Parts: sequence; C-alpha cells; structure tokens
Amino acid sequence: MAIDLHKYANPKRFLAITAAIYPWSVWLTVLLLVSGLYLSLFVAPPDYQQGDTVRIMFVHVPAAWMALMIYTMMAVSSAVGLIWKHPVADLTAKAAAPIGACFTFLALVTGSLWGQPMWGTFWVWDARLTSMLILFFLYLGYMAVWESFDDPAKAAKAAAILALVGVVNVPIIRFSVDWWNTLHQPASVATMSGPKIHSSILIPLLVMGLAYTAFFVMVLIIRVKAEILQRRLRVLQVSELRER
Amino acid sequence: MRFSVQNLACQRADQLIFEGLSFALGPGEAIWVQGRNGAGKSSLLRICAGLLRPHAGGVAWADEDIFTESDRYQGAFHYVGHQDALKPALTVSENIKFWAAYHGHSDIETALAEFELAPLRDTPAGILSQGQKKRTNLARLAASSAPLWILDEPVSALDKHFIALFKEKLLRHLAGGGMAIFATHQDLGIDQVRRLNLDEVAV
Amino acid sequence: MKRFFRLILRDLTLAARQGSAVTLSLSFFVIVVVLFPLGVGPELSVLARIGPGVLWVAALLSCLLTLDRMFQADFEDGSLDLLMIGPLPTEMIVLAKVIAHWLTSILPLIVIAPILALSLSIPGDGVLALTTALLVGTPTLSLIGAVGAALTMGMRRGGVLLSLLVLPLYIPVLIFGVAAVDAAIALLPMTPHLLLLGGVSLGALVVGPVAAAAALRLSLS
Amino acid sequence: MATFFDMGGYGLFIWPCFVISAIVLLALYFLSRQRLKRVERELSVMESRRGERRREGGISEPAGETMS
Repeated sequence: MAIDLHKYANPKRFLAITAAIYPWSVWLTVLLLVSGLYLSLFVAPPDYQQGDTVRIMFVHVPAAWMALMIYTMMAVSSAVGLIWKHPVADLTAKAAAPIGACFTFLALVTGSLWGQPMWGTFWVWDARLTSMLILFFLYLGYMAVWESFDDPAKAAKAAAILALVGVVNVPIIRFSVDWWNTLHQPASVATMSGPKIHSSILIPLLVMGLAYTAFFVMVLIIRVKAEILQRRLRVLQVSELRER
Repeated sequence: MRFSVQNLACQRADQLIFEGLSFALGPGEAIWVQGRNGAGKSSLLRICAGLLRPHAGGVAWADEDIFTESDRYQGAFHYVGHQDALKPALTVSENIKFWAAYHGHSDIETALAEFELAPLRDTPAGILSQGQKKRTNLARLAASSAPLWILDEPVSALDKHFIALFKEKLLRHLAGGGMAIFATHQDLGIDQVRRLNLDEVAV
Repeated sequence: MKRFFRLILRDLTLAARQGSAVTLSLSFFVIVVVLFPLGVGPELSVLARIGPGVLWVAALLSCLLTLDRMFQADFEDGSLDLLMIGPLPTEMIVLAKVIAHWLTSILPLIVIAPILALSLSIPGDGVLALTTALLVGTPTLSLIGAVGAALTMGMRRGGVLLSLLVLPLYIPVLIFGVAAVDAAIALLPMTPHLLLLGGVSLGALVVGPVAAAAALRLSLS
Repeated sequence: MATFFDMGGYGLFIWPCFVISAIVLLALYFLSRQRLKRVERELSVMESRRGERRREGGISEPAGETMS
C-alpha cells in the first residue's frame, strides 16, 4: 500500500524547523507577557479623561491587531496552498483560524467592557466594534467550511477560496461600516478613538502586541503539528481499512 | 489522431486508487475498462474527459496534454456519464437539441431516429423509464461527430434489443476510424476490444 | 456567445415550467415584509423610518432562499459535468447561472417592492430610489451568492453554511442600499450611495464568477 | 492594595478584561496541546501496530515515515 509520500516529504522539514523555533517562542511569550502586564498595570499612568479604564486598551487593541493580522495571514497561506499546492500551507491556515477567532472574540469582549464605563452601555455600534463582529462571522464561516467536507483535500481548497474572497471583502466591509457609522453618528457617542498615544502608553501597547504575536506563533506551531499528524493518522486509518 | 495515457495515478480522499496506468488508443481501437466497484473505473473515465485532474501522469490527445491544451481536445471527445443529464421539465427533443447545440453539433433528427426515440419526441423527460432515459442520453452520441467516445456504463438499464443496437453503432463508429473507451459490467461480445482490468493495475 | 444565451434561455424555460422558484422567493419576500408591521406596530412614522431597512433585509433573505439551488439541480442530474466539458469557459457558465438566478428570483422582488414600500408608508421619491438601488445593488447578491452556492454544492446541509458564508459579504450592499433610500427620503443627493453600490456590484462581477468557477472545478473533481 | 484593585472605581471593568483574556488564551493553549498529545498517542499506537504486522506479514512496504 504505497502511502502518498509526496505529501509528507516537506512536512518533515517543516516539523524540524518548528521544533527548533518552539522553545524560543515559549520563552519570548512568557517574557513579553510578564513585562507587558507589569507595564500596563503598574507603570502606565491613568488617562486624564478616562482614568484607569485606559488599561483595557492594552488587551483590547493588541487582540484587534491580531484578529486582522491572522485573517490576512490565513488568506496569504491559502493563496500559497492553492497556487503552489503546498500541503502544509493549507494546514497552517486551518490551524490559525481558531486562534484568530479567539483574538476577535477577546477584542469584542474587552471592547464592550471598555464601552460600559465610557458610554454606559455594554454594546456600542461603534464602527470598529461592528467590523470586528463581522470579522468574527468570517472566521466562523471559514472554520465551518473545513468541517463540512469529508475529503480534506477538497476542504482545503474550498476554505482557501473562501479566505481569499473574504480578505478581498474585509476592507469593503470596513469602509461600508464606517460609512454607515458616519451616517448614523449620534452626536454624543465618541468613537472608540483612543487617547493621544503618549510614549508611556505606547510602550506597553507595543510590548503587549509583541507578546500576543509570540503567543500566536507558539500556539500555531502546536496546532499545525497536530494537523499534520492528524492528516497522517487519517491516511494510516484509511489504508488500514482498505487492507482488511 | 491518437489518445494516450502515460503513468496515470488517481487519488480519492488521500488514498491512491491506481497508479502507473498507461495505454494508447489509435483510430478504430476500443478499450473495455473492467474492475470491481471502487476500482476507479468512473474516475479513470472522468480523467480522460478532463473533469478530474489526475494525481500524477498525463493524458494526451494528438500528443498534446488535454489539461493545458483543453480547447483543441474539447471538440474531439464525447462523454456519456452515469447520470443522464436530462431535465425532467424539458421534452426529449428539447433536451437533445440543447446538448447538441451546446456541444456544437446539429443533426437532431438522426439522433432521434438512431435510438427509435421519434415517438417520444415531445414527452417530458421526467416521465421516461430508465431505459428510455439512457437511450436519450446515448442519442446525443449519434448527434455528435466526435472521434473519441468516453462511455460510463452505456448499456445499463437497456434491454437486449437496444444493447444490440448500441453495439452495432459502436462497431460502425470504430469501423469509421473512431475510438472508444467504455466501462461496463456486461460483455458486449466485441472481439477486437482490448480489456483493461483496473484490479490488476491497482496499487 | 450564442451558447451563453442558450444556457440562460434553458434555465429561464425551466424556471417558467416549474414556476416554484419564482413564487417561492416572491411569497417569502412578501411574508417577511408583512411580519414587520405586525411585530413593530402599525405607527406609520415608525414604519417609514425602518421601511427601507426592512425591504432590503427581506430582499437579501429571499435571494438566499433560492441560492443553493443555483448549481445543485444541474449537479444532481449530471448536466454540470457536460456543461463543464463544453466549449463555454466555467466562468461564463457561472455568469449565465447568475443572470438566470437574478432574473427568476430577484427581478420579481424588485417589481413588487414599490407596492410593499407604499404599504410601509415610504414616500414617493423614496420608492423610486428603492427601485433604482435594488436594480444597482442586487446583482452582487447573485454574484457573491454564486460563490457560496458553488462551495456548498453537493453538501448535505449546505443551506445553513451558505447563509453563514454569504451574509457577512452582503453587508456593504445592505448599508449602501439603505443609505441611498434614506438619502432620497431626506431629499439629500443619493448619487454617492448609488455609485458605491454600483462599485460593489462591479467588484462582485469580477470576484464572483472567478471564485465560483474555481469552487465548481473543485467540487466536481 | 485595595486602591490598586479598585482602579479608580473602574476595577469592575478592568479586571474582568484581563481575567477573560487570560482564561481564553490559556484555554486555547492547553486545548491545543491536549489535542497534539492525543494525536501523537494515537499515531504511535497505529504505527506500532503497523510495525508488528510488518514483521509478521513481511509486507514489503516502502521506507515509510518513522515519526520521531
């Protein structure tokens, strides 16, 4: 029973590289998270307007950055998977999706928790929060496509097509939500414009952003390895079935 | 005109069904594809029709790859699949007229006459029996002038009379320099047909 | 090109003979719109305020209803195979299907939308704006919908997944469409909204067929 | 310490943000690791079983992937 070796030639190399990077990513994540949290909670001064609620920004803004960055990365690796038929690229996109969905969810939760002290209501139809909610549905749709094909090769291509169509639409959606927000701009609601970025606030923000990125790389390596081994396990199971 | 397949491998859901399959077809030749269910008969025919990309190897028509030079190959073959591709709401003649025009052929009357479908000309395809539907599907063959026939189970659901009719058409097609590759479980009893058993080729 | 029109003609005769597709989306559209006054209350001022939004959301949902049959019927009886190996490139097949879907499922909605708009007490020039906005914006619904239909073709419960995939991408059409009607009602210029709506439709005219064709080739192989 | 947790009266909103973020990210990390462990375990079981059959049955299999 000749297992289709072409598919597993390069993941060996990929697994070797990620095995080398993994310990570094763990250390980097821990280091950055600790220092980021310390800076955000203890060092950064409260904002003259919003007081201490500005500290929520240190978890909200990095999560929003990650949500958008991961979706773009998924679209890029989907394109690589579609054009060069690179099997690991598809699995990387599949592995990244749940991480992106978690960051989007966090951006939404922290955003609405930030909204309560600022505007007195949990959910504010602010342009960025609304776009983030739509991005969350795009993530759910992407993950649902993977689950609804029984043949993984087809699922990979279908998800790739959806990711590419999605990434083309994200800026259009973002623009249309801004357009909608300006049309229905109730005078009182200040948009989610953060306070002017002073270095004492910018540094913790950047550190937290890097911490989240390191965390993303770390979890991505775990998930991609699991996807590759899962694929191989499935092939062994199927070939086992056929021999009986 | 030559139809050749080199070192073909086909994969379905991460599983190699067959590989290293090679054969060639010259004018007047035919191949009968055999094999148990799941051996990849339909997959092979779909690859030959350009519907399914092979996992490895190539398919060439007049020494040009059918996937890259698809427009040259497009008019050269005629594919009859498992399903009959008939719209229940349209009548027999409307169905055949649409497909004949779509694939660039014209004479619908001969198509209807060939498989004795003239009396059924205006009946909606929805109320036809399985045999009648298969005959309508095969009638498109008569309307087409394509040299290469690719047929998936062409005689299933046909009675002896129409199997003989089909066999006579196939022989006339081969005598005229045509080629055919078909998969069926019934033995059509044509001597000069080469047999290709996918069980032996299987991985 | 004559094959292209022949394919559209075939789909139109099929829809005419079966008739269910047209009446299905029409009756759904009417029911959804009628539900709102029952839910929100009969005050005309409220209805006029939410009218454009209600009509656009109802149009979106009824377009979604008939979307998954766009390729499914041909896929099930094997016609799609024959279409794909024919001379017409797959993108043109998708375009023909989209036009047939638009004509059979969405045009009837646009024809009766004015009557429903009046029932929601939307002023006269608002009704005119609604019709033009629908004409300009709804091609996107079929074009982007075709991508979803091609991706979920051949799936058991494809309909649910189709709406999850496609509705987020319909949001720009909804926003610009309603904005155009609101602008007309407020006697403001609506051309910017219509231009944006047209832009989205032209964008979808490129993205839709290409992505849907890729999805079709994928699910056929 | 109390003033620290009070966060200028907004403690009720700031702390949940950090706590929820921590919970979600840690859950994501551990669930992913757990899945990896489960797949690796199943794979080693499967490969050891194939190994025995190869020794008994003597099936000539190409130099397959031996997962480290």
